[in-house]
Amino acid sequence: MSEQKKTKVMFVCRTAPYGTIYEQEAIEAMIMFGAYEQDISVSFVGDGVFSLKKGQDTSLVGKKNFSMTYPILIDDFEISHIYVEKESLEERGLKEDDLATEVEIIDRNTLKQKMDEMKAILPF
Amino acid sequence: MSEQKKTKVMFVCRTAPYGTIYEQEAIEAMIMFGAYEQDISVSFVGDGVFSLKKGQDTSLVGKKNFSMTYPILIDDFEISHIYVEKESLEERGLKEDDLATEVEIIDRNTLKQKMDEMKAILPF
Amino acid sequence: MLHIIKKSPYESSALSDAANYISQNDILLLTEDGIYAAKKGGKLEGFLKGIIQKNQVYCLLADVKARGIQENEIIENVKIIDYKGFVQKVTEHNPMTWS
Amino acid sequence: MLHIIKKSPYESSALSDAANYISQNDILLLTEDGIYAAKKGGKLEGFLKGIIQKNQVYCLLADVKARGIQENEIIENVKIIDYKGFVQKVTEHNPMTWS
Amino acid sequence: MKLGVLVKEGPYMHQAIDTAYNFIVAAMEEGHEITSVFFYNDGVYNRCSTLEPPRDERNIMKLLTELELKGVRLIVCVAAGKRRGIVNQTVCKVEEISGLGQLLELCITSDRMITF
Amino acid sequence: MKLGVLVKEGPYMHQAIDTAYNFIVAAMEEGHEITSVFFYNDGVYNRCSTLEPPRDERNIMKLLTELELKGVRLIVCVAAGKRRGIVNQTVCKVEEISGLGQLLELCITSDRMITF
Repeated sequence: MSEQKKTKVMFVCRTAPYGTIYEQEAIEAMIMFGAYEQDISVSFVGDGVFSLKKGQDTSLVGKKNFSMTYPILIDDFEISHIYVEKESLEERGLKEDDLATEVEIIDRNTLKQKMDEMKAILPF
Repeated sequence: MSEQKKTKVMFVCRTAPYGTIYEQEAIEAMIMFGAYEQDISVSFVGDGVFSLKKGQDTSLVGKKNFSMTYPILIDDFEISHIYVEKESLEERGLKEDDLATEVEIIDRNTLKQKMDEMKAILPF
Repeated sequence: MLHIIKKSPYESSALSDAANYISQNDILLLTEDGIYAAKKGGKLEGFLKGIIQKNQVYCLLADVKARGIQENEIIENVKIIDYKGFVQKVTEHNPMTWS
Repeated sequence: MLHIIKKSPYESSALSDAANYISQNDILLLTEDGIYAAKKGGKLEGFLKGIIQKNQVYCLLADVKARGIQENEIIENVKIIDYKGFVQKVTEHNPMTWS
Repeated sequence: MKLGVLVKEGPYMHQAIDTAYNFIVAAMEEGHEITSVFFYNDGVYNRCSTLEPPRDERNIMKLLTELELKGVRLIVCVAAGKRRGIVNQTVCKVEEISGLGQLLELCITSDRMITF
Repeated sequence: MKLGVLVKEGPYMHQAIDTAYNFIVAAMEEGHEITSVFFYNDGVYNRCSTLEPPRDERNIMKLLTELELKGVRLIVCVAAGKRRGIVNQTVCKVEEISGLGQLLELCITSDRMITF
C-alpha cells in the first residue's frame, strides 16, 4: 500500500491506569491495529500521562502491569508516533525523566494540529 | 419495633439523572427500603440536586421520567427525610422554586451532622 | 473538529480538557449530562461564555428537555439542535468525544 | 467519618466534594486513582496540604505502588497504609465512599 | 456519508447506547449509511441476550434488533466480550463476534467515526 | 466487627471489585466477619458465569469463589441483574439472586457498611 493511502488514526488516551480498564483495552487495540500497515499514532493527554509513569508495580493490586508494553509499541507493534502533551505533564508534576519510555513531548497546539490531520480519533 | 431500635440509613445522591442509572436505581432501592419500617433518609449533594429539577420531559431520549417519584417518597414510601444541600443548589443556579418536590434545604454543616448520626451511608 | 461533551462540568474535567483543544473553526456540542454547562446562573457560566465568544456552541434538545431545563434557562447564543442537527454537525466536522 | 476517594482529583470532583464534608476528627483515605491527589509537585498539591493541616490523610500502599509513585514522591504527612490498615480505619470510623 | 459508530459503555448504566441509537436513526433518515456499530469496553454488554428490563422501560435489545432489521451491522469485540462473559452462549448473535481489526476497518471505510 | 460490603461497579472495567476483594481478605485475616457482599448497579456483572479473562490476567470469578469457600455470602440484586441480563441462566449460582431488602438487612446487621 502506498504511503498516501494509509489511514491516519489516533488513540487519545485520557484516563489513568488501573482505576479503570480503558488504558489496558486501548493498548490491546493499538497492538492489533499495528499489524494492518496503517498510520496509527497514540497521544496521552490529561490523566492519560500517568499511564507512562515509570516504576509501576501492580503485584499488590493483583493486576497485570501493562506499562511494559509502551516501550515496544513503536518497534514491535508498528505504531508511528507516541505523543505526550507537555502541559498535562507539568500540571501533574511529571518530567520526561519520570516516563517509562521515550516519547515525543509536544505542546497542546502542536498536538491539536496533529489531531486535525487524522481521519479518525479514538478516545480512551 | 420501638423508635429507638430503628436503623438510620442515608442515601447520598451525588449524580445527575439520565446520564447514568445511579439515580434511578437509588430510587428503586429507596422505595424498597421504605417498606421495612426503618429510619431512611435521602440527601442530594453536588450534581444530585439536578435530579429534583422540575419540568423533566424524557420523551425524546426514550427513557422513563423517574422525577415523578420524589414527591411521593415521604408519604407513599415512608422515607423520613429528603435533604438538599443549599450550597450545591446555589453553585448550580437553582432555587427552591426550581425543584419538583418539597424538600428540606439545609447547609453543608447541618447535613454533615445528620450524616454523622447514620449507621450506614449509601452513596449513589 | 466537533468536540462532544457528555459529562457534567461540575463533576468531570471533560469540558475544561476539551476547551484546551477548541481551535478556530471548531465547534462544541453539549449532550447528556454535558447539558448542565449550558444552564444559566451556575458558577461555571463564565467558563462557557468564554468559549462562546470564539466558537459556536450547541446543545442537544432531547437532553435539555430530559433534564427539565427550559429554553430561557439556556445561556445566550447556545444553539439548540435535535438529533438530525447532531448528524449534520458530524458530517461537517470530524468528531471527538470527551467523556 | 472515614472519607474514601477512588477517582483522580484531576478528572473528578470527588475529592473537592468530600473536602466540604471533612469535619473535625474525620479522616481521608486515598485509594485507586485517588492516589494521584497525594503526589508531590502537581497543581493540586496545595489543596491536599490544606486538608492535611486539619485532618489525618492516608493512602493505600498497593495503589501507590501500582501507579509507580515512590515514597519520596508522596506529599509530607500523608501516611501510607496497607489493606489491613484500611480495615482498621473502617472499624474506627464510619466509611463514606466519594466515587 | 458513511458513518462508523463505536460504543464503549454498557446498557442502562450509561446513556451512551440511547444517544447512539437516536443518532443512528436520525442519520439513516437523513440518507446516511451506517458502516457498522462496534461494541468495545463495557459496550459489549449491549449485546447480552438475556436482558430483561422492566416492562415500562425501553428494551435496548429490541432497539438494537430494530437497527439490525434496517441493515445496520453490529460487531461485538471478541476479546472485550470474553473478559466480561459475552461469549457464544450469551451474545445475541454468534456471528456478531469479531476482532479489533474490524474497528480499524471501520476507521478506514467510514467518512466519520463517532464514539459514544 | 461485622462488615457489610456493597459493590456497585462491574469486573475489569473498574478496580472496585479488586479493592473489595483485597479488603475482604485482609478483614477476615484480622478476625472480622463479612456479613455479606451485595452486588448492585453494574456490580451484578461480577457474578456472570461466563467470564473468560486472558490466562495471564486475574480471574475475578475464581477470586469470588475463593471468598465463598471461606464462607462469605454473595448476593446479586434481582432487579439490577434482570435489567442487565444477569439472571438464572447467566449467574454463577441461582441461590445468590435476591431482593433489595437484603441490602437493608445488611445495613441493620453490620457494624459498618462499606461501598466499593
